[in-house]
Amino acid sequence: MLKLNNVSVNYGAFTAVKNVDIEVHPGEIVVLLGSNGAGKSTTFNSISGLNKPSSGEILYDEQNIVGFPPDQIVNLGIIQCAEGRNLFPGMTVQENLMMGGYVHRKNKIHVKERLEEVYEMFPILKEKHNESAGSLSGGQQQMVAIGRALMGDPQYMLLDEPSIGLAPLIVEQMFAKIKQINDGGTSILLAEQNANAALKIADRGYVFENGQIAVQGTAEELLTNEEVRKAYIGA
Amino acid sequence: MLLETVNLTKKFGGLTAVDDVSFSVEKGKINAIIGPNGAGKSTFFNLVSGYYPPTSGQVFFKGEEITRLPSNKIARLGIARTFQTTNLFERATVLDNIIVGNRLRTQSNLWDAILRTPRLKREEQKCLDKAYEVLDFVNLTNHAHSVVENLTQEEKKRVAFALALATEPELVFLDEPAAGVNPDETEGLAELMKKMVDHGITVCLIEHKMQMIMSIAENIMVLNFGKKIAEGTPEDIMNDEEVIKAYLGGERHAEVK
Amino acid sequence: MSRLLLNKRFALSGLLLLVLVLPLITSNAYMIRILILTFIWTIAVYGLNLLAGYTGYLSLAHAGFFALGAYTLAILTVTVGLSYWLAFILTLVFTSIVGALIGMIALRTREHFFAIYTLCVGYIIYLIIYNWEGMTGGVRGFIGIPSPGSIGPLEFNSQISNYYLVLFFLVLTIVVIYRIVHSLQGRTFMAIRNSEDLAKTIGISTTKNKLIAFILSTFFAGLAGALFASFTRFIGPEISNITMTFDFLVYLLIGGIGTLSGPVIGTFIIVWISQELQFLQDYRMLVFGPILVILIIFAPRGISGFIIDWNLKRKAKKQQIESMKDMENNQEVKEG
Amino acid sequence: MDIFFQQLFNGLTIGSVYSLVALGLTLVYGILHIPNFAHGALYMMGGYITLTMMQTLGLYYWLAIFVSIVVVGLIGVLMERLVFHHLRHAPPIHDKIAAIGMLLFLEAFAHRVWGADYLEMATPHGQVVSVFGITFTLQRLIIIVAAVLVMFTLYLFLKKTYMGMTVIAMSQNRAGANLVGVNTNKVAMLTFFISGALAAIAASLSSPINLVFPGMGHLVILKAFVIIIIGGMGSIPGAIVGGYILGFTESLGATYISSDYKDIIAFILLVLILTIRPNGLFAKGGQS
Amino acid sequence: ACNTEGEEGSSGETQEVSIGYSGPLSGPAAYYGEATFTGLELAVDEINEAGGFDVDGQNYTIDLVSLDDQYLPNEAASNAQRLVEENDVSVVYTPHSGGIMAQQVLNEQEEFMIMAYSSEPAITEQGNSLTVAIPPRYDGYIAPFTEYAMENHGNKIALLPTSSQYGKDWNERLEPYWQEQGGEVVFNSSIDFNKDTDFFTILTNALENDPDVIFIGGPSQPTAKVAQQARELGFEGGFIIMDQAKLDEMKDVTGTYETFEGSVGVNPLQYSDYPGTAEFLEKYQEEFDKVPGSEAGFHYISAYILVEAMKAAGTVDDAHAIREHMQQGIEALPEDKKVYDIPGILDEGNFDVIQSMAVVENGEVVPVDID
Ligand SMILES: Nc1ncnc2c1ncn2[C@@H]1O[C@H](COP(=O)(O)OP(=O)(O)OP(=O)(O)O)[C@@H](O)[C@H]1O
Ligand SMILES: Nc1ncnc2c1ncn2[C@@H]1O[C@H](COP(=O)(O)OP(=O)(O)OP(=O)(O)O)[C@@H](O)[C@H]1O
Ligand SMILES: [Mg+2]
Ligand SMILES: [Mg+2]
Repeated sequence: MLKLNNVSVNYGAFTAVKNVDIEVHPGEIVVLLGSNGAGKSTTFNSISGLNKPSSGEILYDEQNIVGFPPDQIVNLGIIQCAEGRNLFPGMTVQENLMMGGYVHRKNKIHVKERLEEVYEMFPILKEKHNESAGSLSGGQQQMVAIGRALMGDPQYMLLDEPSIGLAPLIVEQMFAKIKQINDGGTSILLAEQNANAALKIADRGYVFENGQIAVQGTAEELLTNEEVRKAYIGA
Repeated sequence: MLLETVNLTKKFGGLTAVDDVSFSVEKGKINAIIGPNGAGKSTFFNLVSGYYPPTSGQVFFKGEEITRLPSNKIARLGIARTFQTTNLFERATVLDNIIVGNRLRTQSNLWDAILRTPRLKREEQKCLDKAYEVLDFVNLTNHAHSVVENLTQEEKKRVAFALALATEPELVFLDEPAAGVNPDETEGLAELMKKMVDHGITVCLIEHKMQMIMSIAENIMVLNFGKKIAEGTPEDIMNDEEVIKAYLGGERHAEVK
Repeated sequence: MSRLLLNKRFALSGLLLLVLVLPLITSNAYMIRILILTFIWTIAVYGLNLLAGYTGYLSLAHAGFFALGAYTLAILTVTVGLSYWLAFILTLVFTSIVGALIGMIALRTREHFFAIYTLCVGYIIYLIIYNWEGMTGGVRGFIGIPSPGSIGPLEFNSQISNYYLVLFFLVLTIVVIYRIVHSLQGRTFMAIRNSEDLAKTIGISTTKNKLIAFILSTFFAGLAGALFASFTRFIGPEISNITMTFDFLVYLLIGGIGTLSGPVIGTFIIVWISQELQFLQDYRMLVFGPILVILIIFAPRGISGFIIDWNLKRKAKKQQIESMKDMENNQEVKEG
Repeated sequence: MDIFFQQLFNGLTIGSVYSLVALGLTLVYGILHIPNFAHGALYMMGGYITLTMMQTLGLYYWLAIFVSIVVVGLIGVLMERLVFHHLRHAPPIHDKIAAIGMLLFLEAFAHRVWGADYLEMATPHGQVVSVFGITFTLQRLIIIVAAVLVMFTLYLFLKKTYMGMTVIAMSQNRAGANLVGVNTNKVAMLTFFISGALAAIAASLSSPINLVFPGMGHLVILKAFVIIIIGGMGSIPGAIVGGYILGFTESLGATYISSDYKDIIAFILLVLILTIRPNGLFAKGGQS
Repeated sequence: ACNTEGEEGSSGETQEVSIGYSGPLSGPAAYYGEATFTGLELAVDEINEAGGFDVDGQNYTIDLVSLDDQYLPNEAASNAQRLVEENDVSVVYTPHSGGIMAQQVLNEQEEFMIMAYSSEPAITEQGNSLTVAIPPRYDGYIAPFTEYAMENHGNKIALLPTSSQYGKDWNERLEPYWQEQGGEVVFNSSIDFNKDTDFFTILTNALENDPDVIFIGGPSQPTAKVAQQARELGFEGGFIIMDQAKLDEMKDVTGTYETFEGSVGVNPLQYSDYPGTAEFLEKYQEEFDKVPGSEAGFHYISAYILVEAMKAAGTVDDAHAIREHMQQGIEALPEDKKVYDIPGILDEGNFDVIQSMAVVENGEVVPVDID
């Protein structure tokens, strides 16, 4: 399982994340709620090794992975689909997805299969497989990003606000896919603004407020929690 | 009718991103463009704001044709826009980002700068006042001197608004202003847009957040595969079968009701 | 802030005073010569800074325009036989015009492409000077350029008088640049540097303003060139060589690109270092190269950039402390 | 008539050298966005090391070249580790200056170690061949063939292998590459190694027709830079075609227009190309 | 430059007189800078080891101060001024015309003498009163070279020297003379050794007009390459080799004199037999273990002439006096230092060097006297 023991992250003098404890058990979908700048992405990035916690430990199956370089963490099976997508704009959609399969590059057949699965999941990408990713629309790019993460078939997948800029219909499908991915055995840590949709598929959730965990509990608990409703579900 | 497009079309190689769209932005209202990803919304913005030249069709602003005008000329006519991704000068302060926004309304040139003419002094003061005015409008006055890179998403969006407003536009195009902004902050942005309209600025936005759109927009156009599939009031749109099929989807439809 | 500005003023006037009286203190003609040259380079570097630093377009043709200024003055005074100051004015006009013409085409390209485009232009200027013996003297160089002509009672054939003349132009340059940068025009340049697309959408004519910046840069390059020609009174094609452009770049970057004090600081320090390293003989570059690299890595925004950041940090700290204090006070209030 | 073909051949020879140098640059410039003005110094080191191997260790030409490839490749890696790595977040102009610093250093270094004189590199392939009125030495034939081979391999590497794709991916989004499990440091080092190796090859092949001396890098570096831009940054075919275009313009320009002004002719042509195609011949989408 | 005056003669113990040098010690032209400087260095060391020299009763040793100018005129001028200010030199050696001309702008008012190693006519034609041009006037070679080449090969010549100033000057004299002698110039261009990687192109064009003779020149090694490639392209005539290039150094590149069969050029120092040559060669060899070129030789001899001139002038720091006593200096030059034969100095300030040439026949260098 993936476990954060009172992790803190600083940017210079400013502390973006303070003493956070998070657990993701195998097979779970766990959602991180929180307004902008609450510290979700920062948390994700320190799990992925993109920035280093100033204190605390991140355990993956009892092994502290703090200080591991990003590529090693990906190889362990923790793959992030980052906010802002981080695509390779000049490369074609297909090449982007292929890159997602980088960790399995030795096993060409496997990569091919994954590619087909991704195309199945996002048919539009198959249509555009030869376009440069940069020319895709915002939403299409988001799909490429998720597809790319899937290519590495992760044990734990970190999804940072996957629904940003997606059409409602697509959002629905997106969450359905996430569920589907999860049913496929991948544990998922999900950062979302769209608490409503997210909690519908999640098992448990944490609510971030300026860098700290304000509320946590099962999806039901959170869905029924008044403040949470007010702040993150509106209506 | 402030801005009008006639059979506007944009092709990228084989793909037709915007396909024969005729749409008119109504003065003094909040107009919205919705549609699935890749429907051509942003491209549509890029066309009317002179960022891309259209493949065919025309654009009229207050009756006069502005098709193929360079974007800076269009801005001068009173059309402002924000980008789907904010591209501000991250290392500078909010104020420094915004002062230049009113540049297009000033005359002073190099010589004024070198000779420090009264005109320059006057106009610089004008730009400064304008900057504070718009900052106050989007209530970021307290952040005037903070460096942009330390702002949150939502604050950055407001700065982008402010910059657009500093050009003294009659019409602003906002590309997904509320993307990546949480519900209660979204409310705030919605209020801000209403406020603009109250101040006589016509708004046209792209958004995927239906609750917001449905609550503030008065006139909505729906694009799908570059084609206009519907136009009308929120009610019309929400009950339009094709729109539901192409975009809203069943559940969401129910929920907003 | 105001305090900072104050002692900045103070420092500046102090510096100015120093350079003003320097020739009276020292009689070391070599030192004066180096100073004069440093002033001249600095003027050129300011031109580069306006374009590369404030507008975001790195021109590698700068030495080309510097040489253009120098040779134009030489040709107008010697070959054509015009009076010095007339030739001087014409030189500035001419370089600016050439700048405008080249700018119009070159500015269609961006980033790396612009850099290399101007690199080619600079190299072509070099080749022309090198090959067009009839006009430029080719490799042999151009001999017998006159010192600046006298203006009324002022004569400029002694080194000291040249010193003050060049100093005058340097101060003038700094004032002009300062005013440009701290004006709407300057902000316009910076808006373009930040994001050309955004600049366009807020109604700035990027084409026009980029061209202005380019012409300005060539103007100052030409000015420096003209002063150089009439000070050294002998010029060779190597002043148009790309290595010269690189020298300018080094001065600018080490000093701090996109800062006002950068060009002065950078030029002085680098010229000084390379003169000091003379005793190393042919080991010189063995030391100078690494120094350059280290400076770039550890002071990426140049020396003045370094100082600015440091000031900002200090201020930020102060603010933090103050705000903390406030909080404490508030709490006390509450508690009390 | 056969002077025309002779000159085509000459253009081909010199063009091949340009292309080889340009390729090394395209990798680091087009792909890592580092304008490595020190590439000329790598080229120079390539010449000297091959020469030293032949003279002091008495190695056979090709063996010496192999050693040189490895050594210069490593120097390239060193550059990346010690300098460019620390500048990866800085704008390209910083790399330019840092590169100049290293250029100055390496030239001074060569000057100290090997002296300032021109040195001769003897090739075992000096034989003069003459067919259909075209005269050339075996060495020149080797240059042309080798160039083609190297280019082809490199092209395959970048387009057809995962490693190659990784290099390109990283150039477009370092964080993105990280997120898919690429060790970006390794890739950067690899790129610099290849670049250095290419410089070594180019120098070792061309030295026998010229000489080895501290300034030899200047002969090619400027042109190589222009070439990769003309070709469209990071475009392998661009670098190749650009190299040949320049080679031919020089040889034919010298023949049919003026040999004193051949450089001007070449550069004006390059400027014209850029004027018509501001993003280079093989400009890719999403450029500028 | 007048600190020493006060003490002159008064104190018995040795004083130092500084002599300046500014040349390309780094950068592309460093090989040339070294060639010139080493000659000077050798002479100065000898003089000092021999206990210096006396100028009316006062004994002096030489402090040779060298500064790098990377072949840049402006730097050379700065260096000169620095040497005057900080080392009180009254003599500055500079081995490139650009630097010399830049220095001539100020040498008369700063009162230092330029020991100029450049055969660029302009530097003395200017009428600068404090300039001494060391190397021989190359125009002496034009006639004999032409004569030999025409006799042995024919009268069609292709001109392909280095594109440096020196090369151009040679061309300007050689071309008209060749034509006067009834010769024909079939190709006239120049090679820039700082820009060209390969000489096949230009040679192809030159040989297209099948010349009997090719005029080449520049630094020895690249010049040798030109000759070699001309042979590869099937050229069988002879070369006229500009004096900057030395046959012996050229041979080091091609490994044999055969490449230059039938060529005419200056007689390499190592084959000439002036009184001082042998000893100089030997000393230079053991000091820098390589064969000296004429740059070294001329700097060596000039240093001794300078010292003699100082003696004759009775001063070490009055540049004018020293310049005026150059002739005496030359006459007083000890036999064993005569690396070259220099009977005197011309009015404009050029050393009047007796030139010697050599031709390559049957793979051998054969010295030939110029009559
Ligand atoms: N590179 C950085 N340097 C300095 N501060 C940063 C940096 N990245 C993030 N921050 C700050 O850290 C805090 C947390 O940022 P983070 O991106 O983790 O929030 P978030 O929950 O992901 O917000 P969003 O919903 O907008 O993605 C914010 O205040 C942000 O301004
Ligand atoms: N510069 C371009 N070159 C090629 N194709 C492009 C370009 N810009 C957009 N497209 C294509 O045009 C279509 C419309 O893109 P656009 O960005 O307008 O979609 P959108 O409606 O804004 O979608 P989203 O809501 O996801 O932002 C997409 O299929 C996209 O791939
Ligand atoms: Mg985030
Ligand atoms: Mg969009």
